Amino acid sequence: MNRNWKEYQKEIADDRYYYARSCIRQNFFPGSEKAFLDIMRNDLGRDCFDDPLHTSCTGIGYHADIVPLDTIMAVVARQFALMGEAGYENFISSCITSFGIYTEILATWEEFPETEERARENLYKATGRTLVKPKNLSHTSDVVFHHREAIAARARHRLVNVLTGEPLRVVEHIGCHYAKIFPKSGVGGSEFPYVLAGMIESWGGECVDYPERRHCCGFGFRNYLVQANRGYSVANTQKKMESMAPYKPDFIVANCPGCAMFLDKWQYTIAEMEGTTYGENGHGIPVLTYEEMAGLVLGYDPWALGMQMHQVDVEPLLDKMGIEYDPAAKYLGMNGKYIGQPASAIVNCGSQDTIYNIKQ
Amino acid sequence: MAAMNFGFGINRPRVIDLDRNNLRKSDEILREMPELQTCIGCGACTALCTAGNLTSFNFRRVHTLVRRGEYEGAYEEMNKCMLCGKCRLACPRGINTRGVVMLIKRKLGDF
Amino acid sequence: MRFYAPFCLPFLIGVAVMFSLIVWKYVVWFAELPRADKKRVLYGIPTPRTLAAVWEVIRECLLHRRIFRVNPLLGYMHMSLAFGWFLLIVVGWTETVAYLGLHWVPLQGHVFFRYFAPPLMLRDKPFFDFTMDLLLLFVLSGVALAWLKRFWSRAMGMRRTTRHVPGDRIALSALWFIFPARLFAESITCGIYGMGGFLTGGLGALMASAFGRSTLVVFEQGAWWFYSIALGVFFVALPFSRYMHIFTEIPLIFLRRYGVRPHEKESSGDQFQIQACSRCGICIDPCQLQSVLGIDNVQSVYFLRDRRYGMLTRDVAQNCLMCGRCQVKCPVGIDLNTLRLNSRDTMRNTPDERRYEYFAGLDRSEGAGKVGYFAGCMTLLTPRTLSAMERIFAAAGEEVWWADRNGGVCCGRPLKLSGETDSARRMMEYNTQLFRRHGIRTLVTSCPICLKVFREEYRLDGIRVVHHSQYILEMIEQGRLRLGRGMATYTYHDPCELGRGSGIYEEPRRVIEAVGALLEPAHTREEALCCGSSVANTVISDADQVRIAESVAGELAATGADAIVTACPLCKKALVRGTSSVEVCDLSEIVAKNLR
Amino acid sequence: MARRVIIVGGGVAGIQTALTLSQRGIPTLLLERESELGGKLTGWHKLFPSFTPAHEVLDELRQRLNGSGVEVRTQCEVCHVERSGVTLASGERLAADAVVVTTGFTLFDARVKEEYGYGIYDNVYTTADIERMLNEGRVAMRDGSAPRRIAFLHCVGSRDEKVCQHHCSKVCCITGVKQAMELKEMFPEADVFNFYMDIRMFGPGYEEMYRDAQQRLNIHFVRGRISEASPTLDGRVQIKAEDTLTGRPLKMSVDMLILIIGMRSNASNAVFAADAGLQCQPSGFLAPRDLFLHNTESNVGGIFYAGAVTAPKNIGESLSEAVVAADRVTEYLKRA
Repeated sequence: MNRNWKEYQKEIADDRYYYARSCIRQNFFPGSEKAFLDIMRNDLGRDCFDDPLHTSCTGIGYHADIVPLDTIMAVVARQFALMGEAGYENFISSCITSFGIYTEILATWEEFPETEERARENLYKATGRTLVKPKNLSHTSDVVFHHREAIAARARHRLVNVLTGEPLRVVEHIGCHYAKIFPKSGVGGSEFPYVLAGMIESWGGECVDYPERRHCCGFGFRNYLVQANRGYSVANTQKKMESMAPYKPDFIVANCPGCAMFLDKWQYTIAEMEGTTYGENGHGIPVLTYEEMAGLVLGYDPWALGMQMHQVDVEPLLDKMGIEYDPAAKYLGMNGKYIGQPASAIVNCGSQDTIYNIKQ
Repeated sequence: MAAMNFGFGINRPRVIDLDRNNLRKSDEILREMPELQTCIGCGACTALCTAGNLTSFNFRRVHTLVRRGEYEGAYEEMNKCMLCGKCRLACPRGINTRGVVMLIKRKLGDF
Repeated sequence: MRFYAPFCLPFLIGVAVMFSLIVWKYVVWFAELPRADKKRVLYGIPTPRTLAAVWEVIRECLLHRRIFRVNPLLGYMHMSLAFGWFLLIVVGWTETVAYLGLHWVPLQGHVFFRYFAPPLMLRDKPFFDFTMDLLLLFVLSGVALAWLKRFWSRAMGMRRTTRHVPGDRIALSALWFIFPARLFAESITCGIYGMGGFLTGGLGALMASAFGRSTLVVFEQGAWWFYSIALGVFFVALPFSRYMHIFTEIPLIFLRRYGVRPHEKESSGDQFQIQACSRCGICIDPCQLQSVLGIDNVQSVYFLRDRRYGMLTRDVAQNCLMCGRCQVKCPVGIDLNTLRLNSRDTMRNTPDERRYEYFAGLDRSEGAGKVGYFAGCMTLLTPRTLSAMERIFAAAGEEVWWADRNGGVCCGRPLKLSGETDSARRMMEYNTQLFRRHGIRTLVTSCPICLKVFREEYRLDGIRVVHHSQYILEMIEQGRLRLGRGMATYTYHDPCELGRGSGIYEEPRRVIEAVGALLEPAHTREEALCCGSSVANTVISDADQVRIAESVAGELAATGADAIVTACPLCKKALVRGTSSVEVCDLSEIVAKNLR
Repeated sequence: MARRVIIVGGGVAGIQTALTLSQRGIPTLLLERESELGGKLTGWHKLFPSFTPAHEVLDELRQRLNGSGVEVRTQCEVCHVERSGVTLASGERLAADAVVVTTGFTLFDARVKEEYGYGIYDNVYTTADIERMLNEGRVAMRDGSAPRRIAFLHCVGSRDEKVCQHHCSKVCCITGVKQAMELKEMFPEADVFNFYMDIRMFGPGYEEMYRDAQQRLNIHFVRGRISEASPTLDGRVQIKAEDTLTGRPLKMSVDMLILIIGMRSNASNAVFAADAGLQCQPSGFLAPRDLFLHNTESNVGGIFYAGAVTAPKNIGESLSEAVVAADRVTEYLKRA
């Protein structure tokens, strides 16, 4: 099966990144954002400026019809202005939805110059800053993809099942706002996005191409926020799970805050509501963010990456990859303080049937 | 373990899944009345349907769904038909529409 | 004097079996009759209807007068067999009494009297010899015609005859051998003893001279055995075969006279009708499914046969236009349509309380007036009829309540015709309440299908139900409608449900005469053809309907009339498809056109 | 020297134009890019609506051409066309008094409709592939087994602004129905589904063929455009569409997804147009002077058109247009 993703090449900056954090990912996966900065700075020696002045992109509000277009344009203009003032030209956003927002607004400015003037004027009136446009806009997964060979060179573990030597079967899920709105803005276009597949293949894993591969995970703001729509959100994840199950994937990797979160958490909801579980051991398929995957490959401590917060236990995956970890120290926080343990359930992050006694 | 109630249900997919649907009954119907397959969905029958303009009954839609293996509720819907025969006069493909109603009710009666 | 010979045994067994079976059947059927029908019979017996029934039995069971109307030769054949055999028995019986006086003679004595006569050495009575031989000849002529009909049925005015089941074939051939066997047996005995009339004596003498008495003696026993076996086989086969008709037509005539009729639900009374069918096949030729489409397994003869032997399939029951053409022709007068209807009811009726809940509180009628106009679902598809009726009502100065101009609930007959009688009942109740609520005195409809069900099934006492042809005629006679008589010539197609179904033949014709010249087609009034698009048939395809319509329209156009007029929207829709040369219009249209 | 006509393109239109001109004693040079004459006809198996074998028509045309004295040069591609002559790829320049452009059409490249996965998934074919397989006498899935469920998708590369093909190619509908019937007769056990937006049965006998396909062969016609195809575990293709007549989404996996591809204008049309100042239609097909009295003449005197170069046509229409073109050329040469 050959993929013609090569036609969708995308120019990704090599260094000096202005890093825009994600409001959701700081809460769902703080470990991932920290891991990204650690990998960039320590492992790859790249300059990532984590500017305390920058804010979130108000994407949730914009998509939930609370934040009008002009407001979000002003906020984005301020972000770019901060980047300019900090002396950076390469803007990277940690969240897919933000990346979609930034791409959309840059395209709107491109298409309708008068909106750019309005944004420039609003920015100046509100903050006195002058609008600057980034030379290169990329998503953090693009950056990791860009440096995937460098990471592969430093890899301490491969995405390979150490017992059988087989490459791990990985399902990659790309956030819709990454390339479905502007196909040219994604590596590999919208049909066959290659940004995560590239990482997986260079780190020894094997991509799984299942029919519902491009189907949305159901995260959509208005879907999971409003209880009346929540059933629709779970139905999407269930559809994807049903479609990928026959392929027996070892884990799922996603590059968007919502997908990684909900593909993981909805497995618990589906198990509780309908009793159906996926994955070989019937306890679900672990879901990782690409930073966690990169971290594991580079030998970071899983608990430091925050993987104990995942709904689906990651221990089986770690064993497959042959990663050393202290299962008992699962719930000891950074400074060794016991952070509590969730109740047991079919799909949960408290490994109730493991033999280790969890250190309190 | 009783299913947890989180205050919402998981939406059932509305998709017509031809992998899962059992087309045996629909094939039986089509074997007995092959002309039904020539329906081009013009809706002339539904437009002048006596029962159709009093309720939501849509003959064209019900027999198309049955031909796709969606038998759920087809019998109750077809029961709304008064068999008055107007649709048979309108069908541009000359389908024996009244025969179709009776055939579907017979085949799906015990569904 | 002993009237016993070994060869009588088959005959006696046959008679015993036949009578016991027939009596048992009649008793069972009568016992299972619903109470109301039993009461009708008991109250009917002491009335003149019984005499009328007896006269009808003679007229029909013996003389087969209705078959004469179909074809005289065919009529003669049946009469000769039935009446001839009856006389043979009666005269044979008087002959034995004449010879032996009134004391008791066993049954076989009467039947085989010729065999037992010689030992009595009685003086022969030329009168009886002659009449017996004459009657035998009379019956034999019928048998000869029967053989002829089997090979050349057209001579008897029948293009098609019934394809018989094996059982009937056995009984048929047995019947055909009875009288030749009798002739042969009697001739031998007469030849031996030199007696007998012109036929048996003559033949006997001929054989005696040809073969000599001694050989005849050898053959005598064999001949009488053959005759007795033929009789025995026929009698045993009779209760199971078409010849059950011989006996069953008699109680049928009496029950019919007393008003016992089949109705929408099957009952044991139907058995009298079903088993009175002699499967003569006269109902095959009039059936257009057979003559035009070549469908030859659904005609009434096969329907009744399948129903009697419990092998009735859905396709046979449903595949019938129920136009009534065969019912008009049926010499036994069986109520074919109603039997077909209650078969369908048994097959498809599924009572369902929740059905048609959506009728509740529904009223899409319009206008107000003492005269209600229920156009009919089909008429809504012939707007020219609707607008014509509107102009006619206006011209007549009639205040009309439009029952179903914006659509409404169907009259229920199409659903009833398909067999779902209980659900159809719910429609009828809805419409009845609708008519009552609007307090109409007269209900006019343009659709004969609705007319028939309003009259027969609806309980609309106090409301006069008329077809628009009748209404227009009334208006003309009351002078409320003035029509100019144009030069146009019209030919009229009798809709089945209006003509045969409701007996309305004259009114449409007199209305047409009021506006133009009327030319009658070849088949008209009771014999009128069916347009082929009847709602009673849900089996034949659209193309089949067109082929029937073409044959009917062809015959109508052959009259050379300027336009074909009919009084049913369905017939109009069908005939329009059947002809491209002649204009087809509804009665109301030509009236509206000639309003002054 | 007697006047000479060059005909660019040796398809059915080119051959017929050459034949008619040579019957009128006009020396004609027929240039064909491929190694053999016949154009697209060489790729077809049976022709709608009568299922006539394509080689019958082809052999007849070739046989007539051999006996006609028309000079034919194959394997030479024309890259420039002017009123006075043509220039070949080899650089050779050929003078002529009139030029007839009969270069026909190009089949739409189904790979452009990426979401259907042509050239990516195993069991996605185009009608051209199927005709080729039918010609080779064996139609089967990629792994050689017989398909049990086949889906046809109408309007691939026609009436689709996403691929800038706004026009309707009109002959692909009937081709789809024809192939559906051929496959159903070849695999009676299989279920055949045709997904369509509108069925356009424009020619004589086409509607009857469509009805026959429905009634006799029980081919399911689903009104709804397949939006997406993806491979399943066992190498089949899962397709998604909406059954618009019931308003419900529909999903199924099929053994073979066959894309009914339309006709696209040739890339050479634009080049010829630039060379000789010819007008093009928005769809890229060359524009005749007008669609009525001069429908085989270009807007430049001396250059004529015939066949599918100006618009999608079936073989019958192309042949008759060829005769008209030849007639116009004769008239033109007489006047010039």
